[in-house]
Amino acid sequence: MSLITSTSPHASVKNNTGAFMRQVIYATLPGLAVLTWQFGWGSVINVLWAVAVAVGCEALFLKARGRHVGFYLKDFSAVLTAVLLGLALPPTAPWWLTLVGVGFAIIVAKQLYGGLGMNPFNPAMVGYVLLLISFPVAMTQWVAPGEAPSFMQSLQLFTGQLPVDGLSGATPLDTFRTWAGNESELASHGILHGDIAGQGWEWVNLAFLLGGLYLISRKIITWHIPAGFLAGIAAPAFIAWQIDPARFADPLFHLLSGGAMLGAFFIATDPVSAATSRMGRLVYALLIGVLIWVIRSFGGYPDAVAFSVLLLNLSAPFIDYYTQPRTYGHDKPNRGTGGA
Amino acid sequence: MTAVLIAVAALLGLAAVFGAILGFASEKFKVEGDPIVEQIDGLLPQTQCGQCGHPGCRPYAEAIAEGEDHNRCPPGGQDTVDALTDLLGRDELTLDDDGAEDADVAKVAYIREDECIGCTKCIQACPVDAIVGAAKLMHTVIVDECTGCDLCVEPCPVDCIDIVPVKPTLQTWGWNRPAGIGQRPDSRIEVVNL
Amino acid sequence: MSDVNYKKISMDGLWNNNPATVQILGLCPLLAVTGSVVNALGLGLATLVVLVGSNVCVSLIRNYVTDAVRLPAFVMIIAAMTTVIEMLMQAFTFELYEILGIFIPLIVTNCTVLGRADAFASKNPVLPAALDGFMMGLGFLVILLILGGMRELVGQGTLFTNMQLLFGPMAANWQLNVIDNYGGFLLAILPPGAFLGLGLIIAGKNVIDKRLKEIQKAKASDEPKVSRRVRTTGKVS
Amino acid sequence: MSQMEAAKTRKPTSIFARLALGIRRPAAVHDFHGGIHPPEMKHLSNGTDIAPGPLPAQLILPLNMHIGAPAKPLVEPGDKVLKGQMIAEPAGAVSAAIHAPTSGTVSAIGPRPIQHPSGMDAICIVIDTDGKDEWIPHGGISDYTEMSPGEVVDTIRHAGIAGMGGAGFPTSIKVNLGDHQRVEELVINAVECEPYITADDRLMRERADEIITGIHILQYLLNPRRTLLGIEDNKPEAIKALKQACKGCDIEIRVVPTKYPSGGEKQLIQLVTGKEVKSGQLPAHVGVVCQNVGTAFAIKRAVINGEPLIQRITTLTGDGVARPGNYDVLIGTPVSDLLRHGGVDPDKLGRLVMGGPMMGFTLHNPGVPLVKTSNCIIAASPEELPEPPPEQPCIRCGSCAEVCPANLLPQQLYWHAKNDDLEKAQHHNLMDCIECGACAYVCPSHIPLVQYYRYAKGAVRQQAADQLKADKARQRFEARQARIDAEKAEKEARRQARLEANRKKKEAAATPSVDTAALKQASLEASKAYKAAVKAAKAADAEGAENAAELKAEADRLKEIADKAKAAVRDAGNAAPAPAPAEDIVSKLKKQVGDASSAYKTAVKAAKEAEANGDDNASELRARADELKATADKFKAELRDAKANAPATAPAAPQADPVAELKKQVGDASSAYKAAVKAAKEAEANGDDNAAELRAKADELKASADQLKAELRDAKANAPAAPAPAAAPADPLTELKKKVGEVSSAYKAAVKAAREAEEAGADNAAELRAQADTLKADADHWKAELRDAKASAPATPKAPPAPTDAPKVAETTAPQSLKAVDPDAAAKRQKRLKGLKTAYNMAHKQYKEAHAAFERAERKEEVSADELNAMQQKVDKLKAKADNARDALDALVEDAKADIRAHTGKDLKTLKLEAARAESALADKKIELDKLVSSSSEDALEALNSELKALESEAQIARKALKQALEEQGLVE
Repeated sequence: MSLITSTSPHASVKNNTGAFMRQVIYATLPGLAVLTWQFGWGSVINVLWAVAVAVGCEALFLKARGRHVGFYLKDFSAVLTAVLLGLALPPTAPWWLTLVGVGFAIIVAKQLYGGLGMNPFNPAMVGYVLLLISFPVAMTQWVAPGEAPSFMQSLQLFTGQLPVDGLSGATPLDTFRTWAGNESELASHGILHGDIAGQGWEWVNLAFLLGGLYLISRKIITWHIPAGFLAGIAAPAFIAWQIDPARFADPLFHLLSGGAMLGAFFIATDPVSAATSRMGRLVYALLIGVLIWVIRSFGGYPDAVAFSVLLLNLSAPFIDYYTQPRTYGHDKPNRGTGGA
Repeated sequence: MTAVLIAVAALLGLAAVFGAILGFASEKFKVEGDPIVEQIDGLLPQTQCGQCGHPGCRPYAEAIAEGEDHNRCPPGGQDTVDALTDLLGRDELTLDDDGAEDADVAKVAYIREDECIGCTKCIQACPVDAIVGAAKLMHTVIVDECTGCDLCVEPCPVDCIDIVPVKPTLQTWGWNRPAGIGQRPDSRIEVVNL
Repeated sequence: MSDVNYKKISMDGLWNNNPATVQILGLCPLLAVTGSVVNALGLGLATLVVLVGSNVCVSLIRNYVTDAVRLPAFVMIIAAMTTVIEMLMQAFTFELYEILGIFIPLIVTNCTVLGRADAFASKNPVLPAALDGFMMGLGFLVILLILGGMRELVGQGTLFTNMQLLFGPMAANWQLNVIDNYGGFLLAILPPGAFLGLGLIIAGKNVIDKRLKEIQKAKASDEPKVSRRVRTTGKVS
Repeated sequence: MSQMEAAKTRKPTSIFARLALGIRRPAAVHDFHGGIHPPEMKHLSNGTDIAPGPLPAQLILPLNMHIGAPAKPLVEPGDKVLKGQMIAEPAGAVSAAIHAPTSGTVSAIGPRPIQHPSGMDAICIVIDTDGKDEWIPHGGISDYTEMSPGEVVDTIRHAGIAGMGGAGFPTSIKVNLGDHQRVEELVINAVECEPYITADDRLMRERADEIITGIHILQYLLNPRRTLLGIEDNKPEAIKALKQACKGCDIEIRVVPTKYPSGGEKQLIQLVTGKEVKSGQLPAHVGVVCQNVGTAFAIKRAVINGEPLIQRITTLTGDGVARPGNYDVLIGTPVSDLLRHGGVDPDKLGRLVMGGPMMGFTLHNPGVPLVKTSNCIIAASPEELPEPPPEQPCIRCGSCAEVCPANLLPQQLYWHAKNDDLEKAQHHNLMDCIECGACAYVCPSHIPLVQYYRYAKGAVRQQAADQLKADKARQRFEARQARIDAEKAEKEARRQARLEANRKKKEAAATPSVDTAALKQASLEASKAYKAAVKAAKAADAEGAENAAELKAEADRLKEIADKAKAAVRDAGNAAPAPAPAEDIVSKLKKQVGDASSAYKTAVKAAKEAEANGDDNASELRARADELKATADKFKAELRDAKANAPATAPAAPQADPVAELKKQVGDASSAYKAAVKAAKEAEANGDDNAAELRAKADELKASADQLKAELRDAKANAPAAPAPAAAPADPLTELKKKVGEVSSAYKAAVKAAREAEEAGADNAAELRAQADTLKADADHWKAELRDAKASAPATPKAPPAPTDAPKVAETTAPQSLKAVDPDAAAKRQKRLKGLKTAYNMAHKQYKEAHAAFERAERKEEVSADELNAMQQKVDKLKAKADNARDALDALVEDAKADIRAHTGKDLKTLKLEAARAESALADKKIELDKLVSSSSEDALEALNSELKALESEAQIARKALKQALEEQGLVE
């Protein structure tokens, strides 16, 4: 007879990291569905392709680093990264764009830093930013609303056989940035009238919101980051809109356009690269939101989730430095890290 | 031409002024003494074993302060080397344990008393006075004071001193570090008496 | 310092103590101007000349400058050398001078130059100092060239564009179009590309060093180990 | 709530939580951060009544079932014990007594596997039960208020009660706070928050009355302002029973929501009082005392019924047993017996846990005993508590931080512990972790977080211990260094003084020559040693070491020496500058010879090695060695010459002082002669041509030496004549003794002189002999007088060592030793030992002398072979005699050692070890105490003080025992 000897506790939750990740992936499904509905099959193709690339790169580099490939692949973190990046890319993205982005995300942003749990930056966002900087044209061409391409067209776009130009149009955020203050132009683009945040976009964002609420209800994420994130966008947007509604979009527009909900519930909540404590996460997310609004309103790029998240990833240790909780039995919360 | 001369003169003037300031400062704020030795000595394990090539820890600390490599302390292990690297801001070194025994386990000397002839040679050799005894009477090691430096082994004419690893007691026992990522943290043991 | 190990000085500059990959000095120009081979070459050569010149000058005056004022003196020498180079470039390679812009005067602040002046030239005779300056400069130049080549290749798909800026009209057709119809990879041209490239170069160097060390270790392990133990106290009789 | 209290009370967690609390719960119940809700699994065991446990064949009682010092056994193997008999008493303040749980025989006291996660052994008392379960006479007191609180505390202490909730802190200390400490709240812990465990639940349901009585006793002892009983809302029946039992009493029952770990002491205090205990402090600091319901029950049994703590309610649960439930088990029952009692199925057993699933530990061996703190045994099937999955990378999800009751950042702690970054881990309050396991329970990556923290905590403690040890080693090393330097300096100073004296003497005749350089050197060394000593003393002082004063004294002494040395230098400087000391050719040559021959030896060795290895340069090496040999020989020859020439100058200078000076001359002359002889011999051996010359010189020297010797003899013989007679003894004994000594030494000198004269064939030999005889008569006379005087003086102060003390000490140190030492035998042995020693010394001396004479004779070559043979025989005989004496002495010493072993039950080594250990423990404790004086509370100080005292007496006993054992056997040097 043999007995197990181990340290306490002897019981634990049945959950595991892989299951966590899978839950997050499931929660993106409504968003993916709406994206497909609004913009065609491009997103689905992209996501699948991204997953294949990610798993391949991950396996390759795990092997190169002498790690147990099967064990690490089971945590589904590479898949999640691929899904998030695939969702963030325009549906018109050709295969090589996804390949470069996902490869960079997995190899440089994750594995070179030591794999899961060691990456200081959100890998998906690193890949996204890389693509945005290197291929600004391809990255800002979205399918014009209401003109969702057929499956075959999407496939042709993916393989590069069909030029993007014919189908693409600017996103509402882009349009607003270009024509801010010019009411007639904005009206002609259907932003001020009709749908709340440009055709299709509010549905996409609502779908991601739904998925996010599911995650909170399953206690996969806490409310701190999404709440801070959305408040960070909405508060300055509201103030500015009150001051000059012609120049600044209303908060609802901000919350329901671009990658706001995807960022709030799926990107910024990546725990590895976020701040540590509850308070820290609140501050972290709030600053991301503010930064997004600032870049959207005054910056050169139409959307800013990726930049903001990366910048705050960079500041997360600094936030942690000041936001440690007060341990039971101590008068004051700790400051600092306790070492060089 | 005058412009060049003016420029040269100005530069020379500046050089003279700054040179004077710097020279004055270097005399005025000279650092006396070398408190670093104390800090280095504080990090060394004080086994006084001499494996670094110096007679005792403090002499080695002084040698380190004067530029000797700080990786020659086998009893301190890599941890001490790293701590010294931090303290001194020098290049990282790996432990140079040429000719030294493995130092990971704490050890103490043990005298097999039946064989001890009471020659007091080990007492003279012990750097921390951890051996008690008198001439022609058997000696014994005060375990709490012994640093396990094994300097007493060689002088013993009858080879009755062993260096034995310190066994953990219930008081000193501690949990192991878990095996790490990818490993199960438990183990199995066979049980017969049930 | 009677017998100078010239081989060691050369190896230090080129490999063992390379300013860019080991000392990680002079990053500012290294990262800023390596967008193309010609930029890298231009700045690398300028730095090399400054390094040699400053090392020689510093070595010449090394016995006459007191410790306290040595740094200002060195800086002044380096500044003078740099100004000379700047004027020369302005005279002969004006377009390149325009492109490199501020980075030529910034050679003054390149830590490699001051570092070598202080660490080597101020303690060694003229000849070794000159050699050290040359080899360090060469090491720096080589890394600049590799990085410039990498970035140009990845970013634009070409090599040796615009070499005429440095070598005159005869170099106008040196350009190689390695990849035709290349879309361009902006990141490589932008500063982050320089960081990534340098990181890869350093990593590659470390890998090679590690291999070499292992080989050396395998050779050295046959040698007997010698205890350097001493008695701390007491007498052993 | 008073203002003070409001200030003390710290509201927990966020505004939201507080809002939520305000709405959902009664204001009296607070909340703590985090917590989890694992499946309770209590239904397995709480359905049945408490059943009696098994009566095993053997009970194993570890001496440390509680926190603090292990108890001291009062019984020995073979003793019969009755149920409730105290078999081990508390050792020191923080300790608890142990009682026999049933009647039987003590079969062993020794190491057995115990209830510890390490699976290690500890000393246990093993009782073979007799099945009669026979009580020792006992009885309690129905009205405890008749006793003073102090008496009640004593009762609790003697009943061996230690915290039954799990920690096992001796209860008598917790309820005896002293008058200066006001207890605001007495908190009774009835939470039992861990899954599976239902021992307290059942206890409360069935024995609520007794628990309430126990609480009343606690109230009597502590006199708290209010008493709060915290219980989780998942035990409705227990709540009902308690409410019923304490109708109308002043115990407030606070029902807290079910959440793990509400039962943690600090968590419960926060729940029911809202107070937070500061990190590193005890609940008593905020005026709270917390006791478990089980403890309250045990107190009632001890005080009212007079029953010590010999049994407890233990939950046996898990899918591995057929009859899970709560059992009233005897303490010391092996777990395997209880398992069998509960119908264990070994095939279904996958993990055996003592304690709860959250904080308990797995057992390595079912043979370990149940102890006072064992509240639960989980015999879990592999499905129930499955093997933990492999550790995955931390994704910093923060689940752990959400549930941590101490509001730590477990993921950061994990990170630092994993990287051995102890400093950072401590910065993140590693030491405030209560190891509740909530974090590891929720971790999706299944990281064994608690093990990481325990590992890091152990490493922190180890680091502190290492640092302490290193500091101590440094101190000892420096003290030793200072001592050695001091000794060296002293020696040097003495040597210098001697040289100085010699030189001064010489100055009388020749030009004064003072070796200023050497003096300066000596002075320098002396002052260096002094400085080192001062430094060491300062360091010791700063660190508060106990040997500081000693070191200071040493330093002072050294200072004196240094001053002296300095003065000598000054004097030397004042004296006329001496001519450079004559080049000592001989010593220089000696050194050269030494160098050359060592070089030669090395060369030979190298050559040999080379030969052995078959190197081709072997012959070359050999040649080099030969060359070196030649050099060495040359030097040697030179040295010989020099030596032969040198002594010629030695004897000279007429002497003013008599015997001493003569002696010195004789010594010089004879050593010169010896050197010359040696030189001559060597020369002969080498066949040098100046051998004959050397020999002649040696003979010459011999003659002069002999002459000097004769002179010395005369002088000696004349000398003692003066002091011998005369001088009436003013004071009786001492004066007499002195006289006897003087006379007999004079006699001895005379005899020696006579013998020497006889040997040398001097003509005044007979005269000398006669003189010696007179002296002998004189000496005898004085001796007789001394004897008389001694006999008349009745109370001589120096009697043989008082034998009355000895057995007592032996008893205290070794209670199991059966008989005391026979003082007569010891004295006899001592006498014999002395005798033997003298005999051996004499024999050895004779042998040595004979041997020397023999060698002399051999050298002279004048003595016939027969005579030589005879001498040889004599030498051999004497040697044999000396050897015999030596053997006898050795045998006796061995005997003595064996005796010590027999008498004290320990051998000499153990005694010595014990003494040394006790001393060092004492020293450690003193240091600890000093450290604590500034920082810690009075309680801790008191405890330490008493411990210190105990150690002190222990050290004294050990010291005494060692000394006595040595003395008894006459082994003292």
